[in-house]
Amino acid sequence: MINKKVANAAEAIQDIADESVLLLGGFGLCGIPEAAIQALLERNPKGLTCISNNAGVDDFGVGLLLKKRMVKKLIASYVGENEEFEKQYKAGELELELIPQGTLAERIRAGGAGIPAFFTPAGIGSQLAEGKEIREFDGRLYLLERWIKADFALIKAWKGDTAGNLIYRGTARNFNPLMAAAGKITIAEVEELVPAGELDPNQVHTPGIYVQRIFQGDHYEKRIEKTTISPE
Amino acid sequence: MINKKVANAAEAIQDIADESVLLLGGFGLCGIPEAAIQALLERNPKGLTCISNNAGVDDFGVGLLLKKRMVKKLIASYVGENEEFEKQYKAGELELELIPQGTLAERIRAGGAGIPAFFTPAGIGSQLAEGKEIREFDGRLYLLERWIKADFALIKAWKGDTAGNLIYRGTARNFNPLMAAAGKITIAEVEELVPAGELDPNQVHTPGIYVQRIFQGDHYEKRIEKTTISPE
Amino acid sequence: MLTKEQIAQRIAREIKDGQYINLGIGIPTLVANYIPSHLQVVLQSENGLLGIGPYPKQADMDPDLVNAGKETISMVRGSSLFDSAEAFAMIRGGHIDVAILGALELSENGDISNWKISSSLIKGVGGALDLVASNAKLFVAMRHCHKDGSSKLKKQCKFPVTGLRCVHKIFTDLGVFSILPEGGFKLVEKAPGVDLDEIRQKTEGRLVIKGEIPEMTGFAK
Amino acid sequence: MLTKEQIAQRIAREIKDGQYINLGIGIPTLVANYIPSHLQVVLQSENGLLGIGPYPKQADMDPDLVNAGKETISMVRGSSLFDSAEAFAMIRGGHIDVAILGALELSENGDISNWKISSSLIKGVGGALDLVASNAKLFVAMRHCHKDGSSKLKKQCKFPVTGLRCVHKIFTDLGVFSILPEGGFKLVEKAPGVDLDEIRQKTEGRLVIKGEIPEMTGFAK
Repeated sequence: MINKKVANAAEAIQDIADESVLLLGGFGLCGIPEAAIQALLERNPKGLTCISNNAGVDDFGVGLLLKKRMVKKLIASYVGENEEFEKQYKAGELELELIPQGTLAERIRAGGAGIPAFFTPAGIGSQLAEGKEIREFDGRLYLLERWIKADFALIKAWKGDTAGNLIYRGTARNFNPLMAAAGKITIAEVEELVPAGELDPNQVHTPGIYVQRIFQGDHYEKRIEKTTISPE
Repeated sequence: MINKKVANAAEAIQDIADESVLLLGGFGLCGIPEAAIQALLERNPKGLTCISNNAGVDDFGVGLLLKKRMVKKLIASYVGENEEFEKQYKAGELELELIPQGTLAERIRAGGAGIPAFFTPAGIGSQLAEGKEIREFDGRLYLLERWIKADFALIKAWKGDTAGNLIYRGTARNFNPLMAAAGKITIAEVEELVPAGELDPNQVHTPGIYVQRIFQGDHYEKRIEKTTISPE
Repeated sequence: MLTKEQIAQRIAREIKDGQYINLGIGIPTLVANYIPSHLQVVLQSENGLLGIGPYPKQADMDPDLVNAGKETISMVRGSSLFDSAEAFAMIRGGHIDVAILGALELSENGDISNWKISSSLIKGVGGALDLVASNAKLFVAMRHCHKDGSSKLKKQCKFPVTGLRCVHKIFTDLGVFSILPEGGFKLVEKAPGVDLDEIRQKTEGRLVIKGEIPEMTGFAK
Repeated sequence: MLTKEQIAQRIAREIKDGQYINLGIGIPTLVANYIPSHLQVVLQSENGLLGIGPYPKQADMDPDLVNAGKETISMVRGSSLFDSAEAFAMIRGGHIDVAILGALELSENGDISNWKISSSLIKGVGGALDLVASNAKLFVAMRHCHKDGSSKLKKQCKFPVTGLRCVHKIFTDLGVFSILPEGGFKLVEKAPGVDLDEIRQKTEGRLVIKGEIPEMTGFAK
């Protein structure tokens, strides 16, 4: 097996440069690449294009990159939880491309799967259809959407092995597997890194072929965005 | 949870009628819906369209349906192991549509995922491109391919629960998960059926939503097509 | 006039045995609390879960288990987890039977607006456009009027449209409405204590009231 | 002239550390036996496995574990299993570095024919069309001539074409060839004991022989 292990987040992201296009896994603050984001803040590349379902919050996740003015353009489906984003966007300092969540997921999946374009019904009749090709199939209208790929994908899994195989946990899976396949260089961080051969091949969610670098993160905060509990 | 359990194969396939379009899981003889095929032989509907990666062999798998002249049309990627098929095809008694394996897989995946059409590079320059729309993206040519859906999908998994959740084993997974999503009525047979809640949600390969009926098969022959062993 | 909880209670009566349901953020999320326990239904969360359970006990709270509103949740027995592409494949592919969403506005021909972007308000689109474009039966839960008193049931949507001719039934604090094939909001039921004139007055689009309109009853206190 | 095993041995020398490789049926399958053990490479089976191991011992044979040729196999440590859509997503998406395939014929501009359908021979297409359309480096392993003695290295393919301008290197019983950008088979190495005239005579397409052509050496007995 091919060994993808690197020492730490800093080593993993050392060649992310100004103007890089990044995919960042996670939904809200769930399943985000905490350690890679932290290392990226230290490295401080500018003019990044970040593709992520959300923009994080002001002091966690992608929001940290926004706050440090490292992001030129954001491609996302929902950015409602981030005031810093709103400020920069209103000031014209940040580009935004909003994509329906399912279309975003499918465009990234297409990028990884070598499908340059596909048709989807989502967005027909809406502002987001403007300028896009519309075609009818079996009496229904669909939009043509293109694949999304990136220079780097930063993803987070629960367990991983040195061959790059990944297993996610709960709803922290979300965009991570699709992004793994759509990054030219995919950097996976895991809570537990084991030698190749210790994960059951039948339970692997992301095959190692999609992962170029893997490291075990030190400490995961896993911040909860909205605490909701049932009475005891 | 919704209970999808039915008593047996005969009950599961009782409404498969003449002229039905069927998806049949499996690669070669690996991971095929043995019990459903057996029940189908007894029910004996005619004029079926069978979509399956292979045609089985003369006395196992889809080959059994061919032999009993239940099949009008076969949609497959490779039919080389089946003499009965060749005989009927040459006599003009059977229609054949050959599709590259990856395109077949993706068309079925598209059917389940609500993508009516997509572009793929496979087949450009070949006979199989005839009559298909060709378009250039980023300097490369691609073919437009349509989704595949069916009246019924007959699939085989290793373990399943009454909610229809499925786990496959080894390379017996192959086309089964994609077909599960592309059947209007998906009939899953499993080697072991457990109550809902006994499978780890994180390890489910096919979510129960795609499965309308599930039953435990009695006895699996799991015939091996080519026995290849290393010397002791 | 119904409370948010009562709107949710009323919608819950539409749920049928064996359905897969996606609940949007806001009132739709509350519907889960009122689904009769004898019904076997499954709630999907488009961030990757089939089988949403109740909010967890404090001790069971898991940051790796949230719903589409980013709230901590639990899973019921028989759940399954998957990625975002699969979650929307389910939606787009017509596997979800019912989607319950909020809306900013509706038009009398069944168009829906449920997101907007402007210099003064940026939130995003989330999964709403995928849900309204799916084959799911679309139920809308919302207040009948905006805060300024203007009607959300319009002739045409003023906000950008999210989906065309896709709404099946509308549940507001004033009543339940269906969309007529030829266009128009057909009043199906009215909220307790609301008179028809109020509904007429607060509905900007074409309103159709035919025959006796039953009043909703039986709300849990 | 090389044996099938020797062709496989020669191709194995092209394999580089860290590559993901798809081996077709026939001679390509044999390549696995000759990959130097110090190289870390992973073999993909397009029916859903990364990490093909050797044929199993009799006692370990598992009907749920076969390769794309339907042969029983084993898995190496660090393997992963997946479905057919994912398997071809890997191929189509450019994640496989090298594909080694057989062929019926090649044209001098790098087109390949590796399937045919006619009233007298029906086999199917399998995954070959997806593999030749991927971004993988495409190595072709085949006999130099058909059984009737006619050349498989043609000006133009007579059989239906499977992929256009996709072949990187060709390994036959007579030698190793690359495809020139302007068209033509460039002889890179010749098999032991084969003289250049034989290669000239058996190559129908444009053949380019420049300078001294090294002879292959070092085959395992």
